[in-house]
Amino acid sequence: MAATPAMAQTDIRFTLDWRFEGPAAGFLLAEDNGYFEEEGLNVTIDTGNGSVEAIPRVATGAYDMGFGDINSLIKFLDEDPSQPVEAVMMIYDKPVFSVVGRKSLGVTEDPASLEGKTLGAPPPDGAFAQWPAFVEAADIDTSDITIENIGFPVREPMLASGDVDAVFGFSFSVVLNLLANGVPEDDISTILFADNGLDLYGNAILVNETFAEENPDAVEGFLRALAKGFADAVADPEAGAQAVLTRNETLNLETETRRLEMANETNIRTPYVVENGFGDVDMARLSDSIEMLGTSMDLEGNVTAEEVFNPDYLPPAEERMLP
Amino acid sequence: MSTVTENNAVAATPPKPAFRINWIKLAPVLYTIGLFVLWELAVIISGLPHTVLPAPSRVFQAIVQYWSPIWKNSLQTFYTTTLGFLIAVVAGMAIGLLIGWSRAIYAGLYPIMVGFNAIPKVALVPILVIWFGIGTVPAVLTAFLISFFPIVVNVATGLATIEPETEDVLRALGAKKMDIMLKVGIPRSMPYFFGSLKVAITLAFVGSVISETVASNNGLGNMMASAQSQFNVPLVFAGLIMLAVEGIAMYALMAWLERRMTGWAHRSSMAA
Amino acid sequence: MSTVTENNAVAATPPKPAFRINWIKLAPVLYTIGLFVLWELAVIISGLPHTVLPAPSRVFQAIVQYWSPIWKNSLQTFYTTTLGFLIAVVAGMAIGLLIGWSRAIYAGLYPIMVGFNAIPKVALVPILVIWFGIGTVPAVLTAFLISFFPIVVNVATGLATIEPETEDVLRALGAKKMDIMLKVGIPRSMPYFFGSLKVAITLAFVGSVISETVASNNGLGNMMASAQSQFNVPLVFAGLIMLAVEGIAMYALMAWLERRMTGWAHRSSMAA
Amino acid sequence: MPGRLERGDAMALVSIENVDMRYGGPEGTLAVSGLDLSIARRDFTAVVGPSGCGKSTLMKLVTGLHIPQKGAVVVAGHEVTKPVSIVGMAFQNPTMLPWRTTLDNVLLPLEIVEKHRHRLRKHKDEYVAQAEALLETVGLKGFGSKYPWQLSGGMQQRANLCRALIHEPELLMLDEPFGALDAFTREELWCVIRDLHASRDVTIVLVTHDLRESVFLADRVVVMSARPGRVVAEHPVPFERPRDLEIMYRPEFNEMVQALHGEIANARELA
Amino acid sequence: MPGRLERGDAMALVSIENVDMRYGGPEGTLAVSGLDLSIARRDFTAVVGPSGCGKSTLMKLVTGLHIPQKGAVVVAGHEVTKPVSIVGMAFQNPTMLPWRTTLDNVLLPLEIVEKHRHRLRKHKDEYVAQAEALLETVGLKGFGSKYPWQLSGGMQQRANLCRALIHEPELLMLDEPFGALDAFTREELWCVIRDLHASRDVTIVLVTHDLRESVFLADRVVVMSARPGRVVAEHPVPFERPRDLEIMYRPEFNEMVQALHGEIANARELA
Ligand SMILES: Nc1ncnc2c1ncn2[C@@H]1O[C@H](COP(=O)(O)OP(=O)(O)OP(=O)(O)O)[C@@H](O)[C@H]1O
Ligand SMILES: Nc1ncnc2c1ncn2[C@@H]1O[C@H](COP(=O)(O)OP(=O)(O)OP(=O)(O)O)[C@@H](O)[C@H]1O
Ligand SMILES: [Mg+2]
Ligand SMILES: [Mg+2]
Repeated sequence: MAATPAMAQTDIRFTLDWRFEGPAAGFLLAEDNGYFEEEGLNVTIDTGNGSVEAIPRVATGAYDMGFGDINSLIKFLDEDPSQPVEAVMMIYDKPVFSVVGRKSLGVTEDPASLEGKTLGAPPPDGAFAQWPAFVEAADIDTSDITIENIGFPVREPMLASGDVDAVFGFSFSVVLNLLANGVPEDDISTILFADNGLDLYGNAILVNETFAEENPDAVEGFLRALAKGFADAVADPEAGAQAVLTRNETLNLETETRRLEMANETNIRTPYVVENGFGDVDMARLSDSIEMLGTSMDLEGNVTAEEVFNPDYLPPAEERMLP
Repeated sequence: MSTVTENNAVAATPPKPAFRINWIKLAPVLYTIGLFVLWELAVIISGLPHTVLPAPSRVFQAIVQYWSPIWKNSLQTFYTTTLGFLIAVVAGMAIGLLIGWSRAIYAGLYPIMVGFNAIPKVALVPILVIWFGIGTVPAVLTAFLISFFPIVVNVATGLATIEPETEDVLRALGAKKMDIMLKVGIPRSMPYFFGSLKVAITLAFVGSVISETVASNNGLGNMMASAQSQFNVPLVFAGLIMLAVEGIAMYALMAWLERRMTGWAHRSSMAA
Repeated sequence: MSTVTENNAVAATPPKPAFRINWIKLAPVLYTIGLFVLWELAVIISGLPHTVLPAPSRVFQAIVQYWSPIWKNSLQTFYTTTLGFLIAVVAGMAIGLLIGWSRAIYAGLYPIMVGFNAIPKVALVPILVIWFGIGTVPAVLTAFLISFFPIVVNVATGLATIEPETEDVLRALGAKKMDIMLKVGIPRSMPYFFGSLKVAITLAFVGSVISETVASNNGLGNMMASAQSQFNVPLVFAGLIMLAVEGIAMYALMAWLERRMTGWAHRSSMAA
Repeated sequence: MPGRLERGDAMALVSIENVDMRYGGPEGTLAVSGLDLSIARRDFTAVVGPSGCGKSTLMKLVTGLHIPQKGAVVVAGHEVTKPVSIVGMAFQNPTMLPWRTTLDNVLLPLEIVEKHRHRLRKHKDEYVAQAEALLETVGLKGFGSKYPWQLSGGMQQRANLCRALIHEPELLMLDEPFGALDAFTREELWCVIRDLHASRDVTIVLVTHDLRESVFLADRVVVMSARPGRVVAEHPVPFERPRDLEIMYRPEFNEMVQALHGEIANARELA
Repeated sequence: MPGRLERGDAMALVSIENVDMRYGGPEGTLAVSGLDLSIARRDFTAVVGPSGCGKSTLMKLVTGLHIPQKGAVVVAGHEVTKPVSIVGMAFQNPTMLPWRTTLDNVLLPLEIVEKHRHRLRKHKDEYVAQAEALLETVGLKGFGSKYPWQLSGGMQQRANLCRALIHEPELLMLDEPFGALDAFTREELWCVIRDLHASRDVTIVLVTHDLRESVFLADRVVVMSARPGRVVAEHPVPFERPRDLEIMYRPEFNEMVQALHGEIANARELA
C-alpha cells in the first residue's frame, strides 16, 4: 500500500466468510504479494461472521465483494431473486460440509453408522443446513437419530466428552478442534457429504452486481489476483499461514498451516480443479445441486444456475491453474 | 410492608369536557403504531431486502404463519426467563443487602461482581452446558447471571443513601443492625430495588435467549437461530417482537408491583 | 453542583493500635485471590479439560504469552466501550429526564424501550454492519444501545421519587418546570444516576465485545472469538479477565465521581 | 390604627373566597372549608389556630401550591391556577436542599425569580454579599458554607427564613418561622421582620402559635377554627407602629393576648 | 423540694463528664465542650439554651447516637459506646418513616425493644389498642391510618411524641416536642407528660425553648451556654408536685421564668 499507485486505484471492500484463519491465506497472499496492487486495486479485507452472513453484506452493498457459501446464496436468491448479488468464482470446489464422529462411539466413515446416534448441530451451521438433502442422498434412516441444538463453542467439547456421538461442521475445523480437545486422531471419523452422494459446491467469491457493472475491470482484476494468491497458498502453505499470523498474532503457525493444507487438499485442489483450473464451475453440476437443495432448503424454484453464478469475469483458464 | 392505596392526587383540576381524548392512555398505542409506521417507511425507502430488515407487515405475516411454534417457544422462553429472574431477585436483593451490611464485604465482593459483569455472559454458556447439559437449566442460569447485578447495585445504592436521621430513629431504640436493615434499610431501598427490576427483567430475557441460541432445542433463542440460518429473517423478527411483548408484559407487572409497594415514594407531581 | 469534601465521620472511635491490618483496604485483593484459588481448586477437582474451563494459572500463562495482542485489543475495546458509554450517559440522562418530564412521553416511550431492551443486542449487529460496515462504529453503537436503558430507568425513577415537599420549595417561587428539573430533579436523581452508571459501564463492555465478536477485525471480542474457534480457551479467559479488569477500572472511576458528586446523599453509617 | 385595614377586594392583594380544600380525592381529608379571607397590600396578617386546622394549607393555597376544589383564590388580581411568582415562602418544615450549602440554598430564589436570575451571573459577588449579610442578621454568620444537615434545627429554620427574604418578594408567607428558636433569638428576629415590613413595600402573612408574636408583629390577627378550618374571628391590632419590644409589658398588650387565648380555646371546639 | 435532686454519680442514671463533641473530623464544628451533667433516676430535667448551642447534641450523646471525642457519658452504670436501649427519644424533627402509616410508626419501638418484640405478634391487638389510645391522648384519634406526610406539622410532632412513649422507656429524651403546637394543645400535652412522670418510674430530659414549659414541668432547669455548649447554671424548680396549670399565674412562677430569661440572655453572650 506504500507504493504510489501508477494509475487511479479502485477501492474494493471485501468481506471474508470467517476470521483470519489458514483457509483465508489465498486472499491475504494476494494482498501481501502485491497482486491486488498490480491490478490497480485497493482492497480492504474484513473478517466475516460465517459464510452465510457474507451474502447480505454484499447484497446490500455494505461490501463490494465477499466470500460466502454458494448454497446459501441459492437460498437467498430464491427468497428474493431481485437481490443484486451473484457468485463469480468458485473457491471450494468440494464443500467442507461433514459429520464428524468418533469411532469409539460407533460412528464410522459410513453414513449408515449414524443411525440411532445423537448428533450435535449448531443451527446456523452450513453443514447442518444440508442434512435433509444428505439424508436423501445417502439414504439414511433418521427415525431414531436425535439432533441436539448445540452452539459452536460447545460443539467439539461435547463430542470430546461423549455427550453427543457426532457433530455437524466443516471438516477441517472440527477435526483440528477435536485434536485440540484431546481426541486421538485415529478415533476421529469424518463423513464428508460430498463423498457420499451430495455433490454440492462450497464457498465462492460473491460480488455486488451493481458494483460489478460499474467496475467490470476491477472485478476481473480481483479474480486474477486471487488466482495467483491461491496458487501461492497451495505452493507454500507455510507462507500462507504466516500471512494469516501477521493479522492475528494469537494463532499457532503449525495449526494454521495444517488447516490450510487440509482445505487445499480436500476442498480447493480437487481433481476437477487440477484438470480445468481453479474458480470455474460446471453449470450442469450447479443445476443439479440446486435441484438437490430444493429438498434441504425448501426452495421455491425461483433461481437458475445462470442467475447464481456468472463466469464472465473469470480470467482465462491458463491463468487459473494451481500448482 | 404497608401499601398505599389512596389516591394521591392532591387537588382536583377543574372538570374537563367528557369527550376529551385521554392521550396518556393512548400514548403507548400511538407510539407503537408510530414506530411501526416509521419502520415500514424506512424499509421501503432504504430498499433493504427482507432478508436483512423485513418490514413490520412481513413480520406480522410471519407471526400469523408460524404462530404455533412461536407460541410454544415463547412460553418456554418466558418460563426460563421468569425462573432465572426470580432467582436473580432473591439473590440480588440478598447480595445487595450483604454489601450494604458490611464495608469489608462491599470492598471485596463489589469489584469481583463488577468484573464479572463486564464479561459477556454468552462466554459462560459453554461451561454451563458442560455442567448441566443443554436445555432449560443453562438458560435459567444465564438469565439469572445476567440480571442479578443491576438489582445488587441498586439495592446497595439505596442502602448507602439512607439519611442518617432515619437510621437514628431506630438506633436510638438500641436496635441491632439487622433490625435497622429490616425496618429502614429494606423499605427505604425499595424504590431503588423496583427501578432495578425493570432493567433486570429485560436483561433476563436477553440472557435466556442467548443461552437458548447456543444450547437448547427450544425456546425463542433456538427458534430465531434456526430461522436466521434459513434466511427466514421475518421469523427472526417475529421472535424479537414476541420477546419485546413478553418484556413489556413483565415490565407492566413490575410497574404495578412498584406502585403498590412504594406508592409512598412516588408522590412527585413533576411528570404531568 | 457543589461537592462534599468534608469528612463525614461523625464520631471518632477510640484510637486503635497502629499495627492493625486494614481489612477494608485489603478486602478486594483477598477476595480476588480467594476467587482464583477456588477456581484453581475447582478445575483440579472437577477435572474439566482446559478447553472448557482453564485453570487461572493457565490463563495467566496465556496473558503473558499473548500480551502484545491482548494489550492492543484491550485498548481498542476500551476505546469503543468508553465512547459508546459516553453517548449512553448523555442520551440516557436526556431520555430519563424527558420521561420524567411528561407523562405522555413516559407512557409512550417507556414500553417501547422496555421491549427494545428485552431483545438481545447481538441480533442487531448484522443490521448495524450493513449500515456502517464492521469495526469501530457498530461496536460503539452496540455499547451505546445496550447501556443507555439502565440510565434511563434510574434517572426516571429518581425523578419520580422526589419528595413533593422539595419540589414545593421551587414551585412556590413560581419556578418553571425546567427550573425544577434543573435545580431539584437532576441533583435529587444523581444518586440513582450514579447507581445506574455502574450497571451501564459493565453492559457497555458487553455490548462492544459482542459486536466485535460478530463484526470486527480487532478488539477483545474478535480476539476471544478467534481464540474460541481455535479452542485456545485459556486465551479466551485471558480476554475475559482483561475485560473484568477494564470494567473494574471504569467502575472505580464512576465510584470516585459518585463520591464527589453525591457525597451529600452518602451519609449513612450502616455499612461498617 | 392606620387606614390600611379597609376591606374590599378591589384593593386586596390576596382574596380567598369561600374556599374548600380536600386532600387525597373525594374521600380524603377536608382541610379547610368555607374559608374567606382578604389581605390588603402592605398588610401584616397573623394567622393563629389549633394544630391541624389548615393554616399551612391556607398558605399553600395562597402561593398556588394547591388549587382549591371549591371557591377561588385571587392574588394580585389574578385567580390562582398555578404557583404565583411574587411570593417568598418560609415552609413550616425547613426544606433545605441537602446537596446545596446553606449559602447556595439561600441564593436559590435568585436563580429562579425573573428579575434576579438574569442579573445573577454578573452580579454574583453582590448577591453573595447580600445573602451573607442576611445570614448574619439571623445569627448564622460563618455557616454559609455548611450543608443544611450540619446545622441544628433552629439554625435550619433561620436559614429557611433567609431563603424566603433574599429575593425581596412582594408577598411574604411565613409558616411558623420561629418555632424552633429560643426566646431571645426569636425576639431579635421579630425585630428584623418588623423593620422589614416598615421599610419595604411588602405584604406579610405569618402563621404562628405564639400569640404574643402575632400581636407584636401583625396589623390583624386572624383566628381559625379547628379542622375543617375557616376564619372565626379577625382582630385588628390597635397598637401604633413602630412598636418596641417594650410594648409587650404594656397591660393592653397582655389583655389582647389573653383575649385571643380565650378565643382560640373556643375555636378548638368549633368545627 | 423532694429529696431526689441530690447529686452524686453513684445514684445518677445519666452522668456526663467533661465531654467534648466535635462534628466532622478534627477541623469540624465543636458542638459541646467541657459538658458536665448528672441526672438522677426519676428526675425531670429541662435543658434550655440558645439555638445551636448543642442541646440536640447532648440528647444524642446520652442516647449513644454520637460518641464523644473526649470525656465519658455513663448511662445506667455503663459507659456509652453504642446506642443504649432503655431510652425513648422524640427527635426535634419528626422523623416518621414515610412508608409506614402513623399507627405503624408509633408501633415501631415495640418491634425493636427486647421486652416487647417477642410479645408483639401474639398481643398485637392489645398493643394496637394501646397505640390508638395514645394517639387519642395527643388528639390524633382517627389519624392512625394516615401516612405521616398526610399530617400537618404539629400532628407529626405529636405522633413523634407517641412513638417515644409507646414502649414505656425508663429514660425519656424529648427534644422540643411541642415546638409546632398551639398553646392549648401544648398545655394539654404538658399535663400528659406531667402525669406520666408522676405515675411511672421514668426519668425525663426535656429540651425546650419555652421557659414556662420548663418551669412547669421540670424538677431542675439546666441552662446551656452558646456554642460550644456547656452547662452554665442549674436551677432546681421549687414548686411542689402535683402542679396545676394554675401555677403559671402565681407570681413566684413568673419570677422564676423572668430570672431564667435573664440568665439565658447572659448565656447567649458566653461561649
Ligand atoms: N399532603 C396531605 N395529604 C393529606 N392530608 C393532608 C396533607 N397535608 C395536610 N393534610 C391534612 O390537612 C389538615 C390541615 O393540615 P395543615 O398542614 O394545613 O394544618 P396546620 O394548621 O398547618 O397544622 P399545624 O399547626 O400542626 O402545622 C390536617 O388534618 C392534615 O391531616
Ligand atoms: N450532623 C452535623 N454535622 C456537623 N455539624 C453539626 C451536625 N449537627 C449539629 N451540628 C452543629 O453542632 C452545633 C450544635 O447543634 P445542635 O443541633 O446540638 O444545637 P441545638 O442546641 O439543638 O440547637 P437548636 O435549638 O437550634 O435545635 C451547631 O452549631 C451545628 O451546626
Ligand atoms: Mg402547619
Ligand atoms: Mg436542636
